[in-house]
Formats: sequence, structure tokens, C-alpha cells
Amino acid sequence: MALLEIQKLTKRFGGLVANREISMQIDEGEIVGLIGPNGAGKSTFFAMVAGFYQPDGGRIFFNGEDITGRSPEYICRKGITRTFQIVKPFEDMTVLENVMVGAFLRTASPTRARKEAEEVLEFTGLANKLDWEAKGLTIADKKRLELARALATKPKLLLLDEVMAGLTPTETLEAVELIRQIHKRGIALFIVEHVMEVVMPISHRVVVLDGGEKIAEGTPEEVAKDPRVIKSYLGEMDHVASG
Amino acid sequence: MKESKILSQENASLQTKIVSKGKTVQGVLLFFASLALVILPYVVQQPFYLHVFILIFLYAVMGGAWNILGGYTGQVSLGHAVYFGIGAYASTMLMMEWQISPWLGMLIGMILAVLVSLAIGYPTFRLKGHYFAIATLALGEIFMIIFSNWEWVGAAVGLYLPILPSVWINFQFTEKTPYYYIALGMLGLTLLVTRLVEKSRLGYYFRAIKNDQDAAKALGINTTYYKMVAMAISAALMAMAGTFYAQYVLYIDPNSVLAMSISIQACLVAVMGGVGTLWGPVIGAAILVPLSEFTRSYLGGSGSALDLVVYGVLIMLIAVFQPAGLMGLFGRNQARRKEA
Amino acid sequence: MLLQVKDLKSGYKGVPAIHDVSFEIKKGEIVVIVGGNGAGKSTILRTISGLIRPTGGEIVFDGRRIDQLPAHEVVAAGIAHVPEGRWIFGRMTVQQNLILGAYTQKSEEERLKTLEMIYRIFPRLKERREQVAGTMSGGEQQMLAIARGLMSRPKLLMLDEPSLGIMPKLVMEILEMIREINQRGTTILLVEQNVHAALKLADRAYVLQTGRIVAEGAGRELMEDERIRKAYLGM
Amino acid sequence: MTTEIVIQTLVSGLLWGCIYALIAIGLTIIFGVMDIVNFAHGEFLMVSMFIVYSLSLLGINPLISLPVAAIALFALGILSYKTLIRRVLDAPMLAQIFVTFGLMIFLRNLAHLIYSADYRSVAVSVFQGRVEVLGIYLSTPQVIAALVAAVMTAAVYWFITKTEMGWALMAVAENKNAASLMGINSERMYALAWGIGAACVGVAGALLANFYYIFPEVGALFGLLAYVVVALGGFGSIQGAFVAGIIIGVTEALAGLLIDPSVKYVIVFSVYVVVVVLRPKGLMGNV
Amino acid sequence: GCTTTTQPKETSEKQTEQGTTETQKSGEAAEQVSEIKIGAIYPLSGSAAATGEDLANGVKLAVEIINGSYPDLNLPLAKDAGLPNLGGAKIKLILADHQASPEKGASEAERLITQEKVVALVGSYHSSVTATASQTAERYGIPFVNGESTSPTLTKRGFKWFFRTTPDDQIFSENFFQFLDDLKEKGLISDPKLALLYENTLWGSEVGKFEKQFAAEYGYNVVEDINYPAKSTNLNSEVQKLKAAKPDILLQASYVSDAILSMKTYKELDFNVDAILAMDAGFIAPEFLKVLNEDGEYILSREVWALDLAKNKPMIKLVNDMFKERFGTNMDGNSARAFTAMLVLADAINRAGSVEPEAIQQALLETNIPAEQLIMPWKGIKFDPETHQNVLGSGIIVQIQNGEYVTVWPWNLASKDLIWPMPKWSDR
Ligand SMILES: Nc1ncnc2c1ncn2[C@@H]1O[C@H](COP(=O)(O)OP(=O)(O)OP(=O)(O)O)[C@@H](O)[C@H]1O
Ligand SMILES: Nc1ncnc2c1ncn2[C@@H]1O[C@H](COP(=O)(O)OP(=O)(O)OP(=O)(O)O)[C@@H](O)[C@H]1O
Ligand SMILES: CC(C)C[C@H](N)C(=O)O
Ligand SMILES: [Mg+2]
Ligand SMILES: [Mg+2]
Repeated sequence: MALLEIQKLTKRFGGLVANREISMQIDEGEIVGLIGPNGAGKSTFFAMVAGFYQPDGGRIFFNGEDITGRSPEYICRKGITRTFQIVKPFEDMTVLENVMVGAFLRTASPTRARKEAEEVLEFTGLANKLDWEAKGLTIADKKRLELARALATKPKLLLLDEVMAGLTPTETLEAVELIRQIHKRGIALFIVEHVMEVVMPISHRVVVLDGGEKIAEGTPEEVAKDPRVIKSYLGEMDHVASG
Repeated sequence: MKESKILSQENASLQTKIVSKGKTVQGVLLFFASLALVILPYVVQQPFYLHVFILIFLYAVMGGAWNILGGYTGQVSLGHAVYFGIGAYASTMLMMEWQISPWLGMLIGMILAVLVSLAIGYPTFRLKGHYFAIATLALGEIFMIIFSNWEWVGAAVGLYLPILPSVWINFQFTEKTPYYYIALGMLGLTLLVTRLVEKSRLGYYFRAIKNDQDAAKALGINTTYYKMVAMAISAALMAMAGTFYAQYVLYIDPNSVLAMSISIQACLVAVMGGVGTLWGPVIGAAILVPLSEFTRSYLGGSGSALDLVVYGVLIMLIAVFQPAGLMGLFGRNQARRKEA
Repeated sequence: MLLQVKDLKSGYKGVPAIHDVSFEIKKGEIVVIVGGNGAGKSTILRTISGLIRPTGGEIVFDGRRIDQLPAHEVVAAGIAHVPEGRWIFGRMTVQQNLILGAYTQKSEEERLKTLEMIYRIFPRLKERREQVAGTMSGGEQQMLAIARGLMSRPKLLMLDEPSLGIMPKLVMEILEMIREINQRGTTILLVEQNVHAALKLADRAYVLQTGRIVAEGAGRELMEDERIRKAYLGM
Repeated sequence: MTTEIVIQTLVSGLLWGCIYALIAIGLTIIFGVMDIVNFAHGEFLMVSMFIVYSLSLLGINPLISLPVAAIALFALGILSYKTLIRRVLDAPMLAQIFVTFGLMIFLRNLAHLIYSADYRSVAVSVFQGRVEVLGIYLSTPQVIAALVAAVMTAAVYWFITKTEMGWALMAVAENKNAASLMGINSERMYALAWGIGAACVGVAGALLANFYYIFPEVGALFGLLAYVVVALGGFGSIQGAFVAGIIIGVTEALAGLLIDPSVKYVIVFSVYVVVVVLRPKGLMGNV
Repeated sequence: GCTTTTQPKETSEKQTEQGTTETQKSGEAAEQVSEIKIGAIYPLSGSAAATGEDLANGVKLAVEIINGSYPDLNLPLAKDAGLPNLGGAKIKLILADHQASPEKGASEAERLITQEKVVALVGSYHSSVTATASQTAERYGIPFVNGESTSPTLTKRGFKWFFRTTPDDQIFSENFFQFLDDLKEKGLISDPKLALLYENTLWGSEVGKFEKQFAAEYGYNVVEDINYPAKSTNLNSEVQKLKAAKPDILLQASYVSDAILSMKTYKELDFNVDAILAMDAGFIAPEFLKVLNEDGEYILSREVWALDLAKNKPMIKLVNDMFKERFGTNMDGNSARAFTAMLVLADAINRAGSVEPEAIQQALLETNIPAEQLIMPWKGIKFDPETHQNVLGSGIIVQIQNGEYVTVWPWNLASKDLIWPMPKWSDR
């Protein structure tokens, strides 16, 4: 059975159809990439899966349960955690406290939450900024914090919306490694990212949106060769190759 | 990379040491301060000064109650007088109608306040920022008008509490000292509750909600539920203060226990002291109450409103120079450490 | 020399983020600053544009000290800063955003001319000019931010990670556009994580590490540099 | 109850609604730009009324004192900004609220100190009496105030949405740093917002002084309603404030007549609560 | 001075005992007392501050007359300087501000008693504040003489230390109906329709309650009964409701802001009645006429005092002249009552010959001041031994004629004829 199954999901903003009847699925332990031009509807799609937008049509099943239209917190408790493309750290709290908030989903004990948070921070490489106030972090660090916080909720499926943006190529490699580590922990990942150096090597499957519609789906190789994808999204691939 | 990690760990343990040393110093100070407060009535024989202390405790409880919702959870309520009023009216009516001891009345009032707070919170917690603040303000006024027209609770005429023998069960005393200890006890309770909240999951969730509700939801926090929890705790403590007020002043009417000014005072105390901090409301009350009492005593008799001019200027000065509240004067080092 | 930065020190709330940074930009150049996450690249740009006050050093632009000027006067002096995180006016329309970009440009006629040019470069913006900017997608917003920076017709355009969150096809287009803008006579100071592309584009580049400049040279030169390849290019 | 009385009440409510709107516009401007609720707004109104009163003692026609009051309040707004608000721009919202709260106490009692607590009225009012239209009485000064409210709403709306300076104000409102990167002097814009907001309430006060009694606490009466009007209309929305003012005015009048005067404000406040529960950003809020 | 400091450890019984011994001590010292501190708590800031100032002025004048020597005035203690029985000791007045808040009123009472060591208190205008301030006085066993709070409840609490000189709202409300009956007798009215308008406060709603009660008792027909929120920005709907009910006579109870506002609205909306019978307060505040000028004409208000009473009692003019000289305005019902309360208190202290609370209390109980020695139109001052309410007080009804408050009822005190009905707005 698929971990996440989405049937004909649709979202409109006034006249604009941001998502039109998109169906797809993610299996347990899978890494799926979601790519597409700016404005294609990726973040909107994430927002619906995570319960932040009410779909105008279609259904979402997680672990066989219909979670369409459920609240974000319900969906999170069930095991789907998202990050935000436009980061939303708890600014007045320290890095550690931020992550503890995530950890509290699975434990009520502050000591345990703290231990888990420290572990996650170690894992994500933020351990040396434990007691920084989140507002003092650079954007890239804030994105890492988003990731750490989400991880601390112990999700089964992690929705990452451009958490790898803004890294140097070396840092990108580290990030890819980090994602592999997360995956090793048995967490399925659904990743939106424009940096092909991240998406292509790690995704088992890639879904492509354009203008709110799904235009392609397949292995990274298949998708990268798809002329529609090249035309509307990848453009000339020379810079990708150079990575 | 590895090196820097080790370094920072060292740093961290160093910091913990400093912090724990700071904590012991704090603990010792706290112990002596509490001791001083406990023996104070034996030293200070002037009832008026005891009265001022009682008011400080009372306002610190109100500010502390407000702080749970407004300070930690970031939901600025300007209608907390509702719960204060419920506390005052509930214990008074129970006493007058059924001779129920105000102590029990206080508990019932707290429960009623919690119920009302949930009824208020459920619809209004979908509002954000100023919309929520004004909605609570409006609801506060609505309660005030309803009580002013409600015959059974004395309407606008208010209620004169019957003078009962000065025994503990009656929560009425001819002397100040018992009131002093009760108020001190209530303050202790408020601080304890705040401390427990602060250190537990609740406290983290409250602060998360204050910072970013969407992010909180994404981490599985049922924001409405936790806001209601904060509101309920806040309302219960506020109602407790309300009962105390009624028993202390022995006359209540909508104007004195349900007025907007009560809500604003509770908020002001917390803000001046420092919102979202344990001691903020205490410091706020310790500054504001004497300020108001003494400016009025020394300047108020002239009838020129000079006292309130001075009061207004002082509030502006504090807000301008210590916008994070007077706690900022104490907590600065800690804040630096976190930012650095 | 269009911009000279000498021994610049700056930071946040007393915590220094850059230390004694010195560099220069000649008229007509594209200069790139690269460096890891948190190195202080954005801080340099913010200090130049007056968003934060330097704690030491000098900034001379076009022969004039600007390090003590407030941000709005720096713009008037001819520097546009397209910040990290875009900062578009989300509640206003695309067109209003653009016109505000030309706030220092008082001639209506000039403004319209610039606007026309911008719409030629970014047809997407023309198509969406009545849309409320906040509802546009991330990439669309980034375009708007760059376009808005150009509206003031700056002598020096500073761009902070313009490719952040932009689809691959557009990344190339944007970098291409930067080259075009440069060829039309605007000097460029670019901060970019997309080190390959940026170094390719750059006339000269500086490498920043924990608030200090550790290397400089022509773009292609640096790309060959073994240390740089290791530290930033992941090779 | 005759239809005539209902209509008369409706009309009176409408006029008062316009006056509430007139008072609220200044508040919504300041909020829209600064995200700060000025708790001293009612006191700005009071100051304006006292200015008109003081000038009337010198025999100056309220028509002339109206622009004087507007200018004086413009200055007061800027002064408040420069001396107080500017210093708490980066402080938490609560500190901002309390600066203005302190300002409220200060102004109210300063007026008391200077003018004593007495009630006063402007002796040489030009806008006097009432007009009768089809058996409906309209108080002349109120009609004038209502007209000014409508004109001012339109003017302010035009200024904010159609002029470059208006856009600059909105830009600063949204993101001060981004605006300064556009070359907009945010300091000046903030001061301007306070100036304009205060000037608007100055006009309101000058008109109100013609038919309302004046005393140091008069601001409290209108202040609370102004907050509710602004919140109902949607913080920062000019048209919203106008519509909300009228809704509040009419609701108040009809509730008093048809239900019971003692609960008229229960109805008024309930309207606000119900509306925002259904539309959490007020009628026309976009913030 | 007199010390009433109590030891916190003592039980209440012991406290009384000790209080007695201490006061005895101070009683012995009484002969050397040169200054007697009396506290006065009034609303000196806030929305009632104008009235508060007026009241404070009344008290100040009384103190001046007591402390100075004014042989022409036939008032208690006027002739001699100070209190003769205490060796000419002077009264020292300590004013305090309660900001119309019951809590602050109690707080000020506390401070005046324990810090300033006042021997007695006067005040506090607002009945709600008098309620709490007098409670504090009761607890400390300090006499509290109230001259101007009219809630009947105040003297029904069984307090030992609380005394009230003014008649209460029950008496005043009844006065209206006695007046109406008198009008009936004169044939000015037959079966008038009454409307009631009163503010939604302690005072207003109590007045409303009594008016309804007496209307029923005296057999009058109430066609509209409006309890309106004080501090309304406008009173349009209230007035429309009144218009719809078409009453002949309006009975109104409002503080000054609403009194002014309502009159403006009556005029604006052309609401006419034969008479407005006002329950003083706002309608007799000095600002009422200052703001309204001729629009305030013909209002009938119950009062306890009017300047034209000087016709029968020339002393009233003398006192008023002194008042006017010092404070620039004429006295009114409020300042006259506050003035009287202070005289009553001083008189008692003098007769007690001591500042010992119990002695003052005893003297107050024995108070018997004849009508001639009052500036009030009362039959005298004598407190009911149980309730401590002055049983000799009564009200008058005044009408505003040509900008003056003239007494029109009771007929025997009237200085001018009643103008009935009041002219319609359109005929003015
Ligand atoms: N709240 C909204 N109201 C109106 N339109 C919206 C709203 N949110 C998104 N849109 C529009 O829907 C489309 C899809 O937006 P979305 O943010 O999902 O794109 P995206 O694929 O995530 O793009 P990017 O890669 O640039 O982040 C865009 O055209 C955007 O302008
Ligand atoms: N607003 C701020 N408050 C406090 N410290 C800050 C702030 N912004 C940045 N810093 C700190 O200043 C240092 C330099 O940050 P800066 O943003 O200039 O780096 P950067 O090179 O632009 O990094 P990135 O590539 O992640 O954008 C970092 O250590 C960062 O934590
Ligand atoms: C009308 C007033 C003399 C009555 C007084 N205000 C009171 O509350 O009792
Ligand atoms: Mg997106
Ligand atoms: Mg940066």
C-alpha cells in the first residue's frame, strides 16, 4: 500500500487554477522530487497535503486513512511534517528550543524532548548554535532549522520545500548527504527543490508540475530527458552537467 | 569542523556552570526576599503600607494571570476584567444567596471563569493581533453592560458584602495581616503555576504559538486547543484575584470589578515588568502600584490631576527606555548570551 | 573607481560579522563575492546600502563617502540593493512595486521609459502587472525584486543571491540578464551561492570566509584555484 | 412606534455613524502605516476640541479655527512620533500600545491641569440649528460633519491609493527596510502618517466642538468606539472605517430604539465580534 | 495627635480594648491639641472632577469659617476661632482624590486614617465610593460624615460610625410626587403621562426604582421607562423612544455630561414636554448652564439648596458671597451640602471636647442643630439613633428662570412662581 496516495487534487485561487486534478503516490521509504517552473503550484500542493489549504477537489490518503481537509496539526500527528519555503522560525526562541517544540509532539517530558532535540541538531549540523536566538541565523541556517524542527517530530513522511536553496556547491553536497541519512532512518521524503544537483541524484522518482498540471513523472533520468520538461523547466542543461 | 564542535561544547559547559552559579545566587536571593516578605507584617506596623503591599500582590497576581495568555502565548487580551468580575461576583453571590464560604466560592468562581473563557476563546481565537485584542475589549464591555442590567446580581447598584465575623472560613478580617498573607499566598501560587507552565511542554507550545502560529501547526500543535489552555489558566488565576478583591473591599459593582480599566491594569503590570517572564508582573506591580498610590497621595489632593500627569509621563518613560519591560534591566545578560 | 571599501567592519548588536574588509569595483565591472553560508556576504551589501551602520572603515562611492548615509540617501546616490529574501511589497501590485523602485527618479517620462525596458526584459511581469505581488510564486517574486532594483537606474546594482529559489531555466536567464544589464552600463556587485555560474560571469571575484576576504582574482582564475574548488565547488 | 420615528432614528444614526467614521479615519491611517494602535486617539480629538474652544474665547470663528486645529494636530502627531513612537518602533507591540496609553493619560490630565475638569462649549458656533427635510430633523453641524467625513474618506483614499506619496506610505508600512532601499525616507513617512492621522482627527474634533460639550475626558467616549470602528472596518482600511462607522452608528441608534437603550452597546459590540468571527480581518481588512 | 495604629497580632476584641485605652490617652492630651486633622475624599480627577472641586471648595470654606472668627454668621463655630472646647484648636483639612473608584476611595480612607491620623472623614459624593470608604472608617472606628451621597442603602447597613446629613434618593423621589400632587390640586395637571429616563449607574438605577415605586403608590401613569448607558456618545435613540411615548412629564436622572447631551438632543429632535423634573446631579452642576445657556431654561430640579433661599435666610447670601469671592462661582447644592457636613462634624468634635473617636461618635449622635444655624432649607440636623440618617432634612424644587435656579416648591419657600408648562422649543 502506498504511504501517501493523492487522487485528483485541485486548488483554485479565484480564477487561477493552481493545482488541477493532480494524482500521485509515494511509497514507504521513497524519495520523490517535485519540480516545476516557478509558480507551477508546488508549494500549493504541499500546503494541501499538509492541511494548510483546503482542496477544492480530490482526496488525500495517508496510510490508508482519508486525511483530506484535516487540520495541519492532525496531519502532523499522523506523521506528515512540512517545512516552509519562506522560513518561519520561532524567532524569540533559541535554536534548541525551536527543535524541542518539534520533539514535544512525541513526548511530554522536557528532558526527553531536550535530548532528542540535541540529537537532531547534532545530526543536522546545528549543534554549535544550540543557544542562539533563531532570529540571528542566516537564511540558510534558518532553513536547516526548519528541517531539524520537522525531523524532531519523527515523521513518516517529510515534505521539504526548498530547504537546500542558497548553499554553495560544497554545502549542497553535504546537504544531499544529510538527506540520505534522513532517508536511512526510514523516513520517506517529498522534496521541492530547484537545485537539480540535489533533486536528481537522490530522488527515486520525480514528479513535474507546470501551470498547475502534472506534465511528467518518472525516474530522474526519464524526466531529465523529457522534452516538455526541458522546454518549460530545465532549459539548457549545461550548468547542471557542470555540477 | 570537528575542532570547532568540541570548542563549542566546552563553551557550553562553561556557560552551564555560569548559569548554574547564577541560579544558586538567584535562589539565595529569592529565599531571603521571600523570608523578608513573610516576616514583613511583624516589622511594618503601618496598615497603609501593608495595604500597599496587598495591592502589589493583588496586581502581581492579575498581571501574572494575564501574562500566561498575553505574555507567553502572545494573545493580547484587553478583556480580562471579565474573569476578575466573575471571581468577585461568584463568591459574593454564593455567599449572599446560599451562605457558601468565599473560599469555596472562589473555587467555583474559578471554574465558572474557565468555562466562560472557553466560550469566549473558542470563537475569538481565530482572530489575530489587534483584532483579537479589540474583540476581547468588546466582550469585556458586553459583560460589564450585562452585569449592570442584571437585577439578581444587584445590577448597577452593586453588592454590599455582609460584614461577617473575622474568621478564616469567612475570608473576612478586621486586620490587614491575614489579607496580606492570603494575597502573598495567591502570588506564590501564581508564580508556581507560571513556573510549571514555563518549564513544561505547555510553555514551549505557548511560546511557539506566540512566535508563529503556522509553524506551530506544522509541528503538530493544535493552536486553538493550547490557546484555550492558556486562556483557562489565565482566567482561573484572574478569578481568584477577583474573589480576593471582593473580600477585601467588601463592595463590588460592575464599575469596579468589570471595567476596562481592570483589564488594562492587568496588562500594564505585565508589560511594564516584562511580558513572558516569570518575575515581570511582580516587578511591574511593585513599581506601578506604589507609583499610583503615592503620586495620588502626595499630588492628588490638589485636584489638579498633576498626579496623573506624572503617572502618564512615567509610563511613557518606562515604555520608551525599557520597552521590553523592567525585567530587561535584570535579564539583559541572559539575552546577550542568547544572541551572541 | 566606482566603489571603494576600506577596512570595513560591521555586525549586529555589537557582534561583529565582517572584519576589515577591503575591496573595490571599477565602473562597468561585474564583481562577485562568494563564500560559505554565514560568511558575511549579505552583511557587506547591507552595510554598503546603509541598512546597517558600519562600526569602522570607509565606503567611497563615485568619489563620495557614503558610509554614514541612511539607506534612502544611498539609493539616491546611485546604488540599488536587491536584498536576500526579496522584500517585495506583497500587498501592492506588481506595477506599484516597480514604480516605487523608481522613487528617486523624479521625471515621469524617464520612469515610463525604464518601465518599458523592464517589461521588455521581464514579459512575465508585464502580463502580471495588476497582480497583488504577495500572491505570486517565489520565482516570480524574485524577478520582480530584480526588476524593481533596476527601476532606479542605478550606477551600481547589488544583487544578493538572485538565483535563490529560481527554476533552472530561469537561473540562466537571470544571469544572462545580469550580463545584459551590465552591458547596458550598470556596474554589478553580485553575491551568489551558485558559484560556478557566478564565477563564469564575473570579471573579478572575492572570496569571503568568516567575515574576512581570503582570496581575490579574476572569475575564471579562481575557478581553477584548488582551494576554492575544494571549499566551494565541491570538487 | 411610527415609521417616521424609525426613519428619524435611522437618519440620526447615519449622521452619527459618519462622525464616528470621521474620527476613526485618522486612527486607521496611523495603524495602516505603523501597525500601532494609538490609544491616545480620543485624546487627540479632545485636544483639537480644546483648541477650537480656546480660539472661540478670542472670538475666532470655528470655521477659521478648523484649519488651525488641523495644523496644530498635524504638529502634535509629528511631535508624538518624534519624541515617543520613534523610540519604540522596534519594540514589541505591547510596548507600543503602552507608550500611547501613557500619552493618553498624560494628555487627558494635562488638559485637566490647564483647563480644569469643567464642561465647556464653543460660544460662537457658526454651524447651528437644524434643517427639516420631509419632517425629518437634521442637525446642521452634524450634517456638515457627515459631509466632511465622506469627503475626507474619499480624499484620504485617493491619497493613499493614487498618489506616489501614498504608495510610499504603504510601502513603508509593509517593509520599512525594503522601502528605504527604494530611496524612501521611512522616518519621514512615519512622521507623515502620524501627522496626517492626527490632522484628520483634528478636523473631526474641530467639527465636533461645534455641537458637543468639551471636557478633558471627552476623548474616552469616542476613543473606544473609534477602535471598534477601525477594527470592524479592517485595520488600515480607509473605506472600511467609513462603512464600519456608519454600521456602528446605525446599529447603535436602531438597537436603542427597537431593543433597549441600556443594551445598545451590547448590540454594537456584538456586531463587531460576530463580524470578525466570520471575517477575521474585518469588513475590508487586507492586513 | 490621636493614634489608632493597631497591632497586627492582636485579635479584633483586643484591638477594640486597646483602641479605647489609646483614645483615652489621647483624650487626656486633648487640651493640648492645636490641630485637628480631618480628611475629605472627593473625585478630584476623572470625569466627575468638576463636581469634586466644587465639593472640596464647600469643605474648604467651612473649615475657613470654623478656624476664623465670623461673628455675623449664625453658624456653628463661626463666632470663635477654632474649636473653643478644645482650646481653640484649628481644623486641618486633608484632601484626597478617589478618581471615582471605590477601591481608591477605600485606599485613601486607609491612608488618611493610618498615615495622616485624621480623627474623622467626610466625603465622598459617589455612593459607591462612600460605601467602601466608610467601610474602612468603620473598621478603624473613625467617624465618617457624609453630606452628599444619596443612595438609601448607605444608612441601612447598620454602621456605627457612618452619619449622613443629606436626605436620600427615596425622600427626593417622593418629593417629586408630592410636588405633582400639589400641581394637581392647583389644577395644572390632571392625569399626566410620565416618562422616566435615568442612567445605568448605582445612583441612577436606584432613583429609577424609587420613582417607579412612588408612581405606583401615588397613582401616576408611567408610559416609558428608560435606563440608558451613562457615557453614551449620543442619546438619539433614547430621545426617539421618548418622543414615541409622548409623555407629558419627564423625570430624569443624569450626571452632567448626559444632562447636557440630552438637552441638546431634545432641542435638535424637537422633543417637547410640559416639564422636565430632574434629579439634580448634572442639572444643577455649574457647567450645565454655562454650556447650555438659554437652552437650559425652565428645567425643574429637586435640590437641597438654592441661592434665592437667602430671601428667608440672609445668612445664605453672606456665605455665598464668601464662596464666590474665593472660588469665583456661586455655591450650589453640592458645595452647600459638603459645607454643611463639615460644620456638623466640627460641631460634634467641639461638643465632644476631644478628638477621641468614641466621644465624637457620641457627640454626633447627640447632634441637634436648629434650622436657623444652617444654610440648608432643612428643619435641622438630628441623626436617627439607629441608621444615623438626618431625620430633619428635606428637598426643594428649583426651576431655572433667566439663568438662575429659583426655588418654586415647597410653595412656602418659593421665591418665584412656577412656570408651567415649559414652552415648546419652537416657541422659544
Ligand atoms: N494565496 C494565493 N492567492 C492567489 N494566488 C496564489 C496564492 N498562492 C499562490 N498563488 C498563485 O498560485 C500559483 C502557484 O503558486 P505556488 O506558490 O504553489 O508555486 P510554486 O510552484 O511553489 O513556485 P516557486 O517554485 O516559485 O515557489 C502562482 O501563480 C501563485 O501566484
Ligand atoms: N539580523 C541579524 N542579527 C544578528 N546576526 C545576524 C543577522 N543577520 C546575520 N547575522 C549574522 O552575521 C553573520 C554573517 O551573516 P550574513 O547574512 O552576512 O552571511 P551570508 O554570507 O550572507 O550567508 P548566507 O549565504 O547564508 O546568506 C552570520 O554569523 C549571521 O549569523
Ligand atoms: C446626585 C448626587 C448628589 C448623588 C451622588 N452622586 C451619589 O452617588 O449618591
Ligand atoms: Mg514554492
Ligand atoms: Mg546572505
